[in-house]
Amino acid sequence: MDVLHHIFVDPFVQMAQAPDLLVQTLWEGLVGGILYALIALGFVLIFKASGVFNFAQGIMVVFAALTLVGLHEKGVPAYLALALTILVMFGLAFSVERLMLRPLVNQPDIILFMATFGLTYFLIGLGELIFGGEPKVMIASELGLPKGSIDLNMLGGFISLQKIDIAATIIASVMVVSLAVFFQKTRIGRALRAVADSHKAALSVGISLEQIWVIVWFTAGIVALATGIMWGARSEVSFALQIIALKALPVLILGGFTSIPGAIVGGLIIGIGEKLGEFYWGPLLGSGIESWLAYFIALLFLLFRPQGLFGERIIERI
Amino acid sequence: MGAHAPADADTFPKLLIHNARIRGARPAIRHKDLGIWQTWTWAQVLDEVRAFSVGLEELGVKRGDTIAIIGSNKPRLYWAMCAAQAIGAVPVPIYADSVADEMAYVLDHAEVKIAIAENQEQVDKLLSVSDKLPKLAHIVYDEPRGLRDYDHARLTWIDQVQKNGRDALKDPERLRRWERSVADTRGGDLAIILYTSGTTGRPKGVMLTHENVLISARNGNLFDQLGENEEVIAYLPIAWVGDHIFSYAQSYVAGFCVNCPEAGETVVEDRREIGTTYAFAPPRIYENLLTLTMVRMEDAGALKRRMFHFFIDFARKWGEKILNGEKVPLWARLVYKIGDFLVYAPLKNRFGLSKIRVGYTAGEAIGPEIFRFYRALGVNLKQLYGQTEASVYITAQPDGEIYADTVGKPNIDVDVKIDDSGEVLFKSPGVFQGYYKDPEKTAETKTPDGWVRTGDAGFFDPKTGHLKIIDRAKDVGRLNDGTLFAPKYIENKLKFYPNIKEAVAYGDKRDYVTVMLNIDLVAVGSWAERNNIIYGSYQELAGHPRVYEMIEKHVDEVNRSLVEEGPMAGAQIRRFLILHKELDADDGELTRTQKVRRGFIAERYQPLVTALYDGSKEADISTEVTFEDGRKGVISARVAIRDLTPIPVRKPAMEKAA
Amino acid sequence: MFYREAGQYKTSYAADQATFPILQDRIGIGIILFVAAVIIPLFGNDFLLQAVMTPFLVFALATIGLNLLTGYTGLLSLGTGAFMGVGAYACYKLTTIFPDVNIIVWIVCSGFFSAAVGVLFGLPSLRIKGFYLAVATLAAQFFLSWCFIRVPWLYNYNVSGAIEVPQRSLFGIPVTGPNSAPVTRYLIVLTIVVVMTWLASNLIRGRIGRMWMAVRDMDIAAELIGIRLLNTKLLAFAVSSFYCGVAGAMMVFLWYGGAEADVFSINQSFTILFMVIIGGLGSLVGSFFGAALIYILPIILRFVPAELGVPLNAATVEHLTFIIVGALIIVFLIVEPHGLARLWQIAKQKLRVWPFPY
Amino acid sequence: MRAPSESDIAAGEVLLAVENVSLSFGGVKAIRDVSFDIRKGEIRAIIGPNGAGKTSMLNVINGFYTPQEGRITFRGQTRNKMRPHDAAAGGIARTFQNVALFRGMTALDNIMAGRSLKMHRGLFWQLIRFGPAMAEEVEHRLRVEEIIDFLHIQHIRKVPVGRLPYGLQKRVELGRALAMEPDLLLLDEPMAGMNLEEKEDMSRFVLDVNQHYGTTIALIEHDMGVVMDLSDRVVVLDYGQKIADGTPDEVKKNQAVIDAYLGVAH
Repeated sequence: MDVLHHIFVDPFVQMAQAPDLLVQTLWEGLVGGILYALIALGFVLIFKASGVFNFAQGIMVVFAALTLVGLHEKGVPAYLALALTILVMFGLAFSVERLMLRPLVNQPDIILFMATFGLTYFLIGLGELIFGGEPKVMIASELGLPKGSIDLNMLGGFISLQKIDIAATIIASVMVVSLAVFFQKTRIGRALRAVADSHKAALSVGISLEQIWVIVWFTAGIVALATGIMWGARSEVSFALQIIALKALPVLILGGFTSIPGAIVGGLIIGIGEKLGEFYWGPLLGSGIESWLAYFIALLFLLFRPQGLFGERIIERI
Repeated sequence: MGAHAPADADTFPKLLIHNARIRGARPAIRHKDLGIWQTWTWAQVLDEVRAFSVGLEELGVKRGDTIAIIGSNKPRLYWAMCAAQAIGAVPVPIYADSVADEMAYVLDHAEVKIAIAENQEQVDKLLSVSDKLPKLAHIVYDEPRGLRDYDHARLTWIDQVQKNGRDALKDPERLRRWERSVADTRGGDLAIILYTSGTTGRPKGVMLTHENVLISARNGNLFDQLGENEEVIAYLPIAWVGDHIFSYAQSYVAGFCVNCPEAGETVVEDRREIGTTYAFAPPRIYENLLTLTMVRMEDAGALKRRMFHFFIDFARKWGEKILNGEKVPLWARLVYKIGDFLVYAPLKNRFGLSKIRVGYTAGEAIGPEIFRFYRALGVNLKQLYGQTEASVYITAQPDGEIYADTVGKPNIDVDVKIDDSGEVLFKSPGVFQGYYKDPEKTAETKTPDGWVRTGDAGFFDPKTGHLKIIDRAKDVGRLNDGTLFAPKYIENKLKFYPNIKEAVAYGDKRDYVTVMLNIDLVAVGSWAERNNIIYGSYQELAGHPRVYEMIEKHVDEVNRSLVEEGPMAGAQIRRFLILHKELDADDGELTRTQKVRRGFIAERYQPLVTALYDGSKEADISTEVTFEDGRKGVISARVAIRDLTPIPVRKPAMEKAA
Repeated sequence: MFYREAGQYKTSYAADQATFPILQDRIGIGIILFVAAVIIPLFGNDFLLQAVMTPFLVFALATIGLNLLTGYTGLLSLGTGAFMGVGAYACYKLTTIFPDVNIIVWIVCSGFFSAAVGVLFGLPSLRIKGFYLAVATLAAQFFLSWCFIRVPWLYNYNVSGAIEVPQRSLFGIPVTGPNSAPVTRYLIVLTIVVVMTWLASNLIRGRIGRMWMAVRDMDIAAELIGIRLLNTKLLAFAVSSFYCGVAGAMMVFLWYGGAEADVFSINQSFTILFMVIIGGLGSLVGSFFGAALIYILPIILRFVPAELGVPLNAATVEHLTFIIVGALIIVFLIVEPHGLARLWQIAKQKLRVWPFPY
Repeated sequence: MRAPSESDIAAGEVLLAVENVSLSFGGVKAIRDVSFDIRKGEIRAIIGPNGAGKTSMLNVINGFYTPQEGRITFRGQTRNKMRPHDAAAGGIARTFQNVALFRGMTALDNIMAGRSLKMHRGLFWQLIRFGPAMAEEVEHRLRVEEIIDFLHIQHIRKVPVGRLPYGLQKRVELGRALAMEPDLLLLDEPMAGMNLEEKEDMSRFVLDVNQHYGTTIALIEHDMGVVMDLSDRVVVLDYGQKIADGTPDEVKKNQAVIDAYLGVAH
């Protein structure tokens, strides 16, 4: 009885008693969720256009951030380093298309999936070899990102909002909107959407499949860079981030592999859910349930709605 | 050789009982069936044969009846022979690929009462001609597939026959009666009638007694020291005397195991699995194997190919000497050892000849290149000369006396002589009793004092004492200028090229020699692929100018070798053409043993023969062909004819004198 | 080249379906076993036994375990490390609670615990497959990793938070703990790996193996020939996890001599998965190749350049290993998706048909 | 030469009855209110233009799809929901329009897999593969070898099916279905994509299966010649509805059938 009480009653009592803490937790969850959503967005872009489940998206985030910081460390001015990093991400997209995707075209999805494992390891090794394995500090201020926090006095307590988090929220929103515009309004965007439906349709738009792949991987690289900057500014830049980046997977399961809104909503659900879980239920189990809660949420979800929130139902045919 | 049968076991069924007694647990016959080698020991074979035999009696078979056996090499068909012989009936094996009419002729001529057929295909053939065969009372079949709903009034499954036999044998008296009937068989009794397809005319039934076959088999075993440990694979037609001796008689006499392959397509694989120790094949088989080898090696990497050719060339130079036990320098032996590890032994392994002790080629002349190739690898390949009328053995090459161009010395107990016209005659324990119901032909072949005419022309090589066969006695002719013309001799020289599958030479009573050729689709096809020559059909490939060019070179080389051999120099090939279709036994162009029927072909391709001699550059021809499913059709083509520049005859004697 | 198959005919299905139907293969495996069981223990130094052979065999067993699931049944798992951990912790608890029972019994029995956990986390495979299932196994990985840290009972409340392997003896000879000889531990590992490899090879050639492969190659057709997908997949999870569990227990008890939760992290899962991919999906012999290549590569990177006069520091070796392994994965997936095992098979086939090219 | 005569079939016991079955995917009606029966020992053809719902019908019969309406009675037992593996256990086997073999396995293993249901030795015996497990393996191998012999595929026994030409793959797939020793064999376009000779072979095999093993066969086929030669009775579907049912001769003369085929380009 006691246990049930701890699970089903106590946490809610706490929430009601300290609404400021609840709002603070929700905010933290929201920001975490936005970052998950950004990584998931990169996945979705690539999955939609090329059917590749890009396991390396998380690593691309770290790799981009690491490149940026690493270049700056080597004496490159911040904005030039940013430009160079974008160039590097383009180079990466180009190489991936040339060296990995093109030779693997028409292979089963699972093979491509596993190839991205290889890409993950390759990028980890390369990044560490060039920039060293120790954690680094993001050059947030050099890039003009705000610092410090805003403390709001409300709900009978203080709610502390990091400025960088606010910036992240804004940048993420801008990015999602501009991607939406890009997909809806530009020729290339339309081609990308077409390729998601049928490869032939894309060809009829006059863009080759190879070009499309480079473009989506590059776009995903930009998204990764933005994510990396935000995330790096909140904590630090290291390959440990890779483990956290894996949380984009449960996000995708919730949101569906092909849906951009799904990725956003899924990211927020996971972000908020895991923060709430950790804060209110975590102490029951010993702390740190954050590390797996997201996966369990996704797993439960999978059992009841395998196609995700926004995914389409697949009818199996024989 | 204590294991050899005693003298009183003078018939097949007696030998079977003898084998079951002294080596009952040893394997007698294997059949790759349902994926594995099903094995029967001698004791089990006796049991099967006895049941079969009594079952046949139950069907009404009596002493002296003839029983046709139609099908491929299957244990139960071999058992059928012995089962019939045990009750004094005479088996008549028939070529499985005979068309219904050919079959009907033999069945009618042999007055067959019961036919044992392998499967539905053979049963269908028999049923289609059954109204012409009033004497055929019953058909027994081996494989029941597809036959379930046939009218079984005159049709029985072997299993049923054997079951009837086993039921009857429950009566001990019946068993004794069967044993008595076996004891009553005599060596001098008619054991089998083998119909020879012959190059001309109707098939003739060669009658052989138990003694004919068994003494020949025994002598053959002695000649090569074959014992009970041999493994042979039975894949040649059971109606052919060769198979009858090698896969049946010699096995019964020596007690060795016979292996029946799973299917036609798997013979090579099956041979490899078994690893035969004693093999027999017409030259064609060895030729195909070599062609396939060379074609495949063309696809190998450059390094491997060069290594292969280096060692093969090395083997050609030294291998035979090593095999013959001649003196060979140590370094050559060492290199040969390396070659053996890298090439020869693996190659023999692929051929399934790793364990071969004795291999024979016979039936036709083998290309010296092919012959030497196998010997160079260390395969003890030998030549043999034989006939159905002799229960195979006339001459064979003893170990250590192997020549590519001879057929060996007279076998044990065989006398051979050459008459004035050059025809080879022999006398042996294997001499047949006569042609069934054909005393006239018998008299033509057998002289009153017991010699048999072989119909082949030959001579004893003074240097080696071996017999050499030139050609069929009646085929050796002369050109108008009196030059000796031995068509087969020329044809064989041509056929020794892997690209040439068949050759038909003309020249008798003509001014010069011409040939019609068939290309080998495998060899030339692969050559064409390598040279980017596109073709849609055999006909297209055969008519391709570049193929003509290549073949012309071969023909030219043959001319050169003829020139070098002196007496045949005048019989150089002046013109040739490549036929638009493959010569086919179904069209009557080849015999069932795949020999060309020169006269028939000359008639069938009359316009081409005329064109060969009237100087035309090409000729039209249309021929009727029989497709595999029995349908008939006509194919027509325009065939090109090429001329060759004759090679001037040098005067070697003059040069030597000079 | 070495094959002489002429004369090797089979007269029974049992012979035809033997593990090594070809005589030359039987000779080859005999030589390998002789070298592994006699020559290496006699002449190998502690480094070879302790740091090369033992780990290689442990990884090989884990790779076989994952291969049974991923290579044979087509179910991708990213939780191998955790399943190995379950085996290790189970073994630790068992030998703590029942110290008198032979440790080798517990090493093998610990497999049952990981099998049970494997089945539990395999349950979602009824409804989900492919990437989705991979995510489900990630849940197992992170949850179990968390357990290994947060449940102190599992590591006997040691202050270090790690397993400390106690000394256990077999016939009076110490087999675990600091006093055990590397050669003893190597021989135990070898025995367990050889026996379990043999059992696995039996399994995959029989009914169950065929059912697994049927599910892998075409699950719909498999169901239509009467195969119950869930049971078959769960069995694959169970057997696979059993193998991983035993490998995990051996890793801690017979190799490391102690371990923290970190050993069984997601990175371990990836290492094993890479061994499977590079070795060859759906091949037992490939599991050995994959384990050898990925485990031995860093050793080579550490020693060969040093011998050549360009010593690499440990971090560089690790980074280079990541780069090379990552690149190898991609290269293999492009050039030979069936991994080293297929190359081996091709080489063997070439030797069998030698001198012919096919 | 066909085993049972027409009158036998007409009088034959009903093996499977399809009653008023309707099936739809989302809004698309694949099958509308179709009823027919399959009698023991007959060869029943299901024909119709492309998209007529033939394959869907087979999928309903072997439990892959569950119809929204209607009943299926197989061997006297009525059910409206059944998992495919239950159908397999109940004696229904099938082949697919696009060969659905286990590509990574040899022909032998594919057919052996067809016997999974008939083999019972559990994990322990499978692991040691000795004694009873080996005996069971051998027993079933023998049955499989008989099928291999029956289908004349001895020479490809140990070849991975992915490497086989299409015609042989179809044969192996038939072998796998036969290995289940089904009472009812569903063949989805067994001769699709074959040349004339392969078609003749396959027709022969279908007839032999029907005759030799006494298996009831329902087949979908496009080649009208084949259908007319092989089948005892024909049911014709068009746009998911049954438009004719009867002997090949009756169906051939049916106006609705002629219209359906003329209306659709073939």
